[in-house]
Order: sequence, then C-alpha cells, then structure tokens
Amino acid sequence: MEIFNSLLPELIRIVVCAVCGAVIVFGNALVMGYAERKLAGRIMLRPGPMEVGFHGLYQLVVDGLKLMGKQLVIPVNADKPLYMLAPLLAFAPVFVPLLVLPFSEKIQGFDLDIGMLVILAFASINVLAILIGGWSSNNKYSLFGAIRSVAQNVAYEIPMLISLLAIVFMTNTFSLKEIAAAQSPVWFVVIQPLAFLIYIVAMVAETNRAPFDLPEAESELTAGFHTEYSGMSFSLFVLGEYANMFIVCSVATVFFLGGSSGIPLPFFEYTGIVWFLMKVYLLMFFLVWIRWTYPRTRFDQLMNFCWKYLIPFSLVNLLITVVMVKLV
Amino acid sequence: MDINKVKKQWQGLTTAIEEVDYAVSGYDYNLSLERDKVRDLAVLMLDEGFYLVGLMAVHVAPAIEMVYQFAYHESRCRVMARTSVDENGEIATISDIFQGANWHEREVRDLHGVVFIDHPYLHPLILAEEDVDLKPLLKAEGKVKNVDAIRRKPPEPAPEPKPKVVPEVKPEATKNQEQS
Amino acid sequence: MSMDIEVLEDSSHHRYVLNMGPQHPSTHGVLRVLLELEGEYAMHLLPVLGYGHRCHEKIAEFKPAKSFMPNTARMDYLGALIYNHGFAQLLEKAVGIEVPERAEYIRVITSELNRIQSHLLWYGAYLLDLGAFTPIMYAFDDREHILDILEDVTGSRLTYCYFRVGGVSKDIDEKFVTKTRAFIDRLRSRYSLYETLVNGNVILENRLNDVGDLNPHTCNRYGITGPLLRGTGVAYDIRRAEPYSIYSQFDFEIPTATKGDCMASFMVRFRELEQSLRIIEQALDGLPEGPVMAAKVPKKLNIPAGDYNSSVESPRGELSFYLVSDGTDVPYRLKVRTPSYSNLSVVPEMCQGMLISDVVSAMGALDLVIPEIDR
Amino acid sequence: MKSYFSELFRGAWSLILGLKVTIKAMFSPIVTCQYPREKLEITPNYRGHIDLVKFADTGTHKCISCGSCMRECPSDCIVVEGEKREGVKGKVCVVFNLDFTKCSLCGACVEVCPTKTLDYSNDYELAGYERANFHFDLLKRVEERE
Repeated sequence: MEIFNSLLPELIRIVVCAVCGAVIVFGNALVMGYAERKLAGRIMLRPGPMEVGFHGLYQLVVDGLKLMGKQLVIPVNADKPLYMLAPLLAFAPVFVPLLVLPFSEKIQGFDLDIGMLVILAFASINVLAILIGGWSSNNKYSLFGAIRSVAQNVAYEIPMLISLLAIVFMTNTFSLKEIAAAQSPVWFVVIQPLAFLIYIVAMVAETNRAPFDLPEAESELTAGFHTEYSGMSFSLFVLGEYANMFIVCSVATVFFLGGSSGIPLPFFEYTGIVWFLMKVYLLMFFLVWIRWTYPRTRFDQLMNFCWKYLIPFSLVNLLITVVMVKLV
Repeated sequence: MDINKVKKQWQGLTTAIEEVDYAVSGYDYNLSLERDKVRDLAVLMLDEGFYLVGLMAVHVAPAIEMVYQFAYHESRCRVMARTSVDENGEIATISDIFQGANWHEREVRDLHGVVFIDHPYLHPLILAEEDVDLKPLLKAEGKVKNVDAIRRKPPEPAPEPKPKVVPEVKPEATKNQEQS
Repeated sequence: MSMDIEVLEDSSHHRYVLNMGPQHPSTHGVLRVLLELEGEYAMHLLPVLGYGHRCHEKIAEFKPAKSFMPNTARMDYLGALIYNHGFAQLLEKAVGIEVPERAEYIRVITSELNRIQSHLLWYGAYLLDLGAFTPIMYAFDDREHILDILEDVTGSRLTYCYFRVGGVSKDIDEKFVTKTRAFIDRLRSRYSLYETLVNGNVILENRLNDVGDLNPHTCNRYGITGPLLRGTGVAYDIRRAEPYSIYSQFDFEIPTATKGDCMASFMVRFRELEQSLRIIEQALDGLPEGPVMAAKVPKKLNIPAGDYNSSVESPRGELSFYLVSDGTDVPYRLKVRTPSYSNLSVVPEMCQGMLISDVVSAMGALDLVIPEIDR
Repeated sequence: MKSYFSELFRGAWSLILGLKVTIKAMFSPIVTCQYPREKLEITPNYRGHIDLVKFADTGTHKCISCGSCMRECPSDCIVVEGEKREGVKGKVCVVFNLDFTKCSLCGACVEVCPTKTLDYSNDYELAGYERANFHFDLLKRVEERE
C-alpha cells in the first residue's frame, strides 16, 4: 500500500479502494448469505441448501442471478423516484466505512483521524433509506416497519456511541488505526467488558436483526419496510444489510478485539487481515446464532430495554472510564 | 349451582321441561319455551354460570326452530332450549347477554335467514355481501318436515330407542347383503 | 366487504384501517382481520370469516350419516381423530351400538396422540408468530414421530378417517405399542429442551405475560372452552366433566393456570402434553384383547327421530356434534359447534387497545384452525 | 433496585441457556430426509388410491361388479359396470373407473368389498399436470401390473 501512496495519484487510489470495497460487499453478502442459511439449517436440524453445487455452494450466486432477472414491480400509488432511490440509499453508503477500516497495519484505504465518526455517520444513512423505502411504498405495513426502524435506530445509536466513547477517552483518538494499535498488550474487551456487551446489543439492534428485527417482523408486518420491493431492489436492501453487519462487526473488532492483532503467521506478509476477518466473522456467526435462537421482542419492550438498561449502564461506564483515565 | 333451584326458575319461563337420558341423547334437559322468553332464559343462564355452547336453527314446518345449547363447568348439565321464530322469521337477539351468540346469530342469519331483532351488527359473516339472501341451509321445497317428525318418538326416551332400532334395521342389513 | 371498512373508517378520521389477512403470515389460513389503528394500537378489530367455507353442514344433509365421517376430518385438520371420535360417538349413541372395549382403548390412544400432535404444531407455529424460527423445527421433529405411528395404523398422515361407527377400521399391533412407548420416552426427554429454549426465555415471558387477559366470566359470555378457559383457572375439560368413551378410567390431571393471559394458556397447553402422555401410557398398560368392531353394525344406520348431541374435548376446546334426525339414515340437520369459532369471537373484545404485536400473540394463543371456523 | 438487577441477570441467564441449546443442535445430526434424493420406506398400511388386487391363483382380480363400493363411496368417485356374458357365472366387470380428484381416502369401498379384491395402492408420488392424470382405469392398471 505504501507503493500506491508514492506512485499513483489519489484518484486511482480511490478507484482501487472502491473496487476493493465492492469486492468486500458482494463477497461478504455471498459468504454470509450462504453461511446464514447453512447455520440456520444446522440449528434447525436440517442441512440447509444442498442442491446447487457441492453442498449448495452456488446457491447464493444462482439466487443473485434470479433476483437480477426479476421484474421490478412498482406499486401504482408509490412515490416512484423515492421508491427507486431507497434501495440505492441503503446500498451505496456502505462503501465509505469500508475505506477507513484498518484491515491490518498495512491495509487501509484512508487513515482518517475522524475514522470513527465517518463510520457512525455513514452507518446512520441506512435509517433514512429504510424510512424512504417504507414511506414511498404506500403500504401500511411498510410504513410501520419504517417508523419502527427510525425509532429503534435513533434510540440504539445513543448507547452505541457512548460505549465507543469510553474507548475514545482511553485512547485519546478517533483514528481507527491508532485505536487498534492501542490494544497491544490487552484487548479492550478485557478492560471494558460492559462497553463491549452494550455495543454488541446495540449492534444487533442497529442492523435490524432478530431478536430486534422489528422493522421486518414478518409475522406482524409481513415483511416490514421491504414488503413491496422485488427483484434487484430487494436484493440491494439485503446487500446493504449484510454490509452493515460487516461494518458494525469490524468496528467491534477494532474497538474491542484488538483489530488485526494476532500471532503473526510465517508464510504471509499481511497476517493481520486473516486475524481481522476471523474476528469479524466470529462476531457475525454470533449474530446469526442469536437470530435463530430467540423470539422477537415487542416494540415498547425494545425501547424500554434501551432507555432502562443500556443507556444508564453505558453512562455509568463512561463516567467510571473518565474518572479512571484522569486518575491514572 | 343448585339444579333444583334452577329448575324452579325454569318453570316460570318454559312451557315444558323434559329430563333426557344423557346416555342416548348426549344432553340432560330439554326446555321448550315461548320465543319472548328467550332473553329472560339467557339472563338466568348467565347468572347461574352456564356458558353458551352454541345456537342453531332447524328448518321445520310451521316455523324455523331455534335451539340454544348451554352447558355448565362444574358438573354435567347440558341444556337444550328450543323455541321457534315468528311468522316474519324474527326473534330477539341474546348477543348482548351472551356476546358469543353474536357470531352464531350472524351465522344463522346467513344460513337460515332468521333475523335477530336488535342485533348490533347483523352483517353477513360467512356469506359474501351479494349472497345475503342465499339461505343455503333452508330445505328445498317439499323436503321440509313437520316439527313433530324430528321429535323423539316415545316421549320418555330413556332405554326406548335400542329395542326399537334393532328390528327396524335388521331387514335392511340382510337386504343389502343379498344384493351383494 | 367494502361495507365493513366504511363502518370502521366512519368512526373517526385520524384512525386508519389495516387489513390483516386473508393472506397474512400470522393468521394461519384465510382469516381476515380488519384493525382500526391509532398509532400501533388496535382500537377496534373486526374479523371477517368465510373465505374457505365448505358448507359441511349442508353436505351432511345429502348423504347417509355414516358417509359424513371423512368430512369430519377435514374440518379440523389437526384434530381429525378427535372429530372422528365425536361423530362416531354421536351415531353410536343415536343408534345404540356398543363399542368393544379394545376399540375404545385404541380410540383413546390415537386421539391423545392426535392431541399431542396438534399441540406440538401449535407450539411451533406460535413461536413462529412470536418471531422464533427454530422451535417449530424441533416441534415438527417430534410431531413426525407421531405421524409415522399414526400412519402405520390409520394409513394417512393428516386427515385420518380411522374411526368407524362401532369401532375402528384396523387393529393395532405390537409394533404400534413399542413405537408409542418409545415416543413417550422421547417426548419426555425433550421437555428440558423446550423449557430452556422457549418457556424460560425472558423475551418470550415479556411477550406473553399480561397479554390478552381473559376471566371466567368473559369465557362464559363468549362460550370459550379449552386451554384458554383452563388458563383462567376453571378446570373444565369435557374428558372429565362429561366423561365420554373410557376417559373416566384414567388418572390424569387437568392443568390450569390462574392469570388468564397468553402465558397461562401457553403453559396449560404445554403441560397438557404430559397429561396426554400419561393417558396413553395407562391405556397401553390396560389394553384388552378382543375385537375392534362391534359385531352387529347395520349397513343402513336408521337414526331414530329426535335430536342427539355428542361433545368431546378437541385440542382447542369443546367440540359438539348436534344431530337432528327425522328417522331416516340421512341427518335432517347436523350442527357442528367448533371451538375455534367461539374462541375467535372474543378477539374484538380481548384485543381492543393492544399493540399489533400483541394482537398477533393473542390470536396465536387462541390456536386457531381456520377450516374449523369456516367449516 | 434489587429487582432491577435480578431481573436483568435472570433474563440474561435465560438467554445464555437458549444459546446453549441451539449450539448443541448445530453439532447434532440432521433429521430431515432429502426427499427426491433419498426416499423413506413407506408403511405397507399406507392408504393410497384404491387398486384391484391381482390374485396369484387366478392371475387377475375377482371383481364381481356388485357395485357395493360404488354405493358406499361418500363422494361418488367410483364407477363400476358389469355385463352378463355367456358361459360365465355372475357378471364380468367391464368398467372400473376411479376419479381420484374427488376421493377422500376414507376406505369405505375397501371395507365393503365382498371379494376383497379392492386394496390400497402404495403409490404416493401422484403429482400430475392435468385432471385426466387422476382418472384411473383400474382394470387397465391391474392388467399392466406384474
């Protein structure tokens, strides 16, 4: 990557990063789509996809092709421009956070000193996409999904931010690379277990996954905000969801699990990325695992949990951290 | 619930109380009443802790017969109360006393065309709006039996049906076997 | 049904109507419920029935009563044998046929297996309503064993037509007994799994506690029976209150709960699994030898004039067949009082002012089988 | 305040127990059957559509076209016709059709058959593209069978 720094203009660097980002987004969706279905199958004592390719390996590729070939149905009374804009808005912003993630010490698109803020800012655009999609569909179920999503994401961003803020106080920086590097002897998950737990819960809620999948809640709202979407516009939402999962898990890895640190492997220069992805996918596995274990919460209980438990706990945690940092 | 006390109260409302053999007919009391006493009976039954099993109509001549079935939680006491609708096919609703009757009455309205006076929402429940006057469960012309035809033949039904059935059925059975 | 919507929309302008069903994941069939909403609160509910009505009661008036047996299985596809039982019993009562003891034992065993099967499916489907996807697969895993056992003796897996007037169509064998005993052990060993995965789950508790309150008086007014009624503390079970068949010979409890909410009926149903297993165990122990069909069943069942009622306890509550006969072998009128019909009628009152999520969990707790309502 | 924490811990513990159940399931063998690839053995008592039995001693069925099954059928889906032939005692069955689209598999016909020539087939893969696929000519079927 240093070679790029000196030899190529910034523009080409951006293009390369964007291509890498696209590879990550689509590759991640393929891997996670397959893994999710396989794991769900295993948990339910069934084999999962088995037909296409060895143990259904090509299932997701075929599904993707199928979705691309499908007609884009636009409801008669939908607000057309917004209806078409929403999936793009859900999908496009996920590239930006990928640029600032430190996959290893050497692989990182841009090392911004406001890296954390960039990620959080762009991750929040997802809510707007859901709101627009749900509203413009002109479907009551979609609207409910959208409203729930907004309330939920706004509420859960607070404990998420506060728990991350505790780490920022300890490291004195917003740069993800430096935060990852600051955990060289011990990971922050050991020092800040409470913040980690709060972040994990908020992370599940942020990505709208079970048990907090209220915007989708298919037994109540059929499919929630994407009830009316079909074909590729639907799959953009799915791609965006998986990419968001990847991003929040990466943030958890960087902030709490030591980023790309790990025992260096002898045969590969960029060992860090292996460790990084391993940690990220371990967290993603956890997300899948809880999704197929629990029933869905109710909306008021979800909000209660946030205001009654998560926010007070994260504030106490932040206070203790600040005091400790001042004293030490 | 004291059954004797309830029986006494029934006497004021009904024209006939018949104790029925449970082993044969599957219920205990058969009450016949005038149609204007239906609401009073329902109030009484609710007060005594009975629940409404269901209500139904039977298309017989001269007027459609309504059968209300009540049962009791703590001990076995299954009651059939029967009355007939008036010449316009109308009868008072009991859906404000037993709310469960609401749907049963709408169903009877759909299937038999009985109109329940003062029913809060007598819209078609099972039929579509355009089929309101279909009345599918009314018997075809000429098929309607007189009300006596569906009454138990010996008024004291206890062990009667058994010996009556066997000889009645036997020739039938042998006839069938001969055919095959 | 445009009229219904108008009625709702007229009542006030800032509320609006949400159409739940007829194709909705949590109505379990073609049931449609109109919800008048204020925010996410359902202020007024109006169930609309009749999308799958088959007029079984009319069909019954056209052919000999005996031929109606396969139709009973199609009213409640989850409790087919219990419906068989109720109808067979009705004709036996009316015509006066003595059922051999072994047949009664087989009827009880298979009916209770059917009841467990129904409860297991409800268990899974209810959890699906609440957003948990996995338990339905575990419940189905257990249910498959019952279906295999029943298929072996009845020949079908869902809409059984196994009982006959005067007995059952086929005798059970040693293999059936061993398989059933193995299943009893299996289901007992699975309780801990269900309890840790589902019953003790804090999210589930929060979803079900204090949702859909009922009390015995409301149940009386609406004619609610079955686990919902037992969830309010009334130990009313037709198997005990009006013992039919040979249920009086068995020792079993009637599980009750007192709160009358969704959690109460949930736990009542769950605990009924064990009671059904106990009945099956006792019946298998006491299974007598002998014929499974009454010796003399006339080919043409002439039902003496009069009216007959037969009530049995279906998995969802009281099931009554009421037959009016004019003395021929064709029923003059057959009324089927199905439990779900009365149970569903409480929804407008029970779910008033609830969140949509709670409406879903309250309606799931009713254990609706729509073909039984649209019979 | 005490209940605030105890509730939290009790809830969290129940969630952890749930996770334990599912992870155990993840490593236990699958219970489903991959239907078209592998087939479960069907019980001999399975009630499929009816078929005429081919008796070993006569090499054909024993239908005497009495019509009992036709009369007993609640959904009128059986049509049997026989004709008198010279030199043969009784009637010879010339038509035996089953309209499987109407059949409710109650088994009344099999039970009533006086010669036990009706039995259930074990055929359960009956998907078809048109209605005519379910109108069975049982006489033809019994001839074609081994």
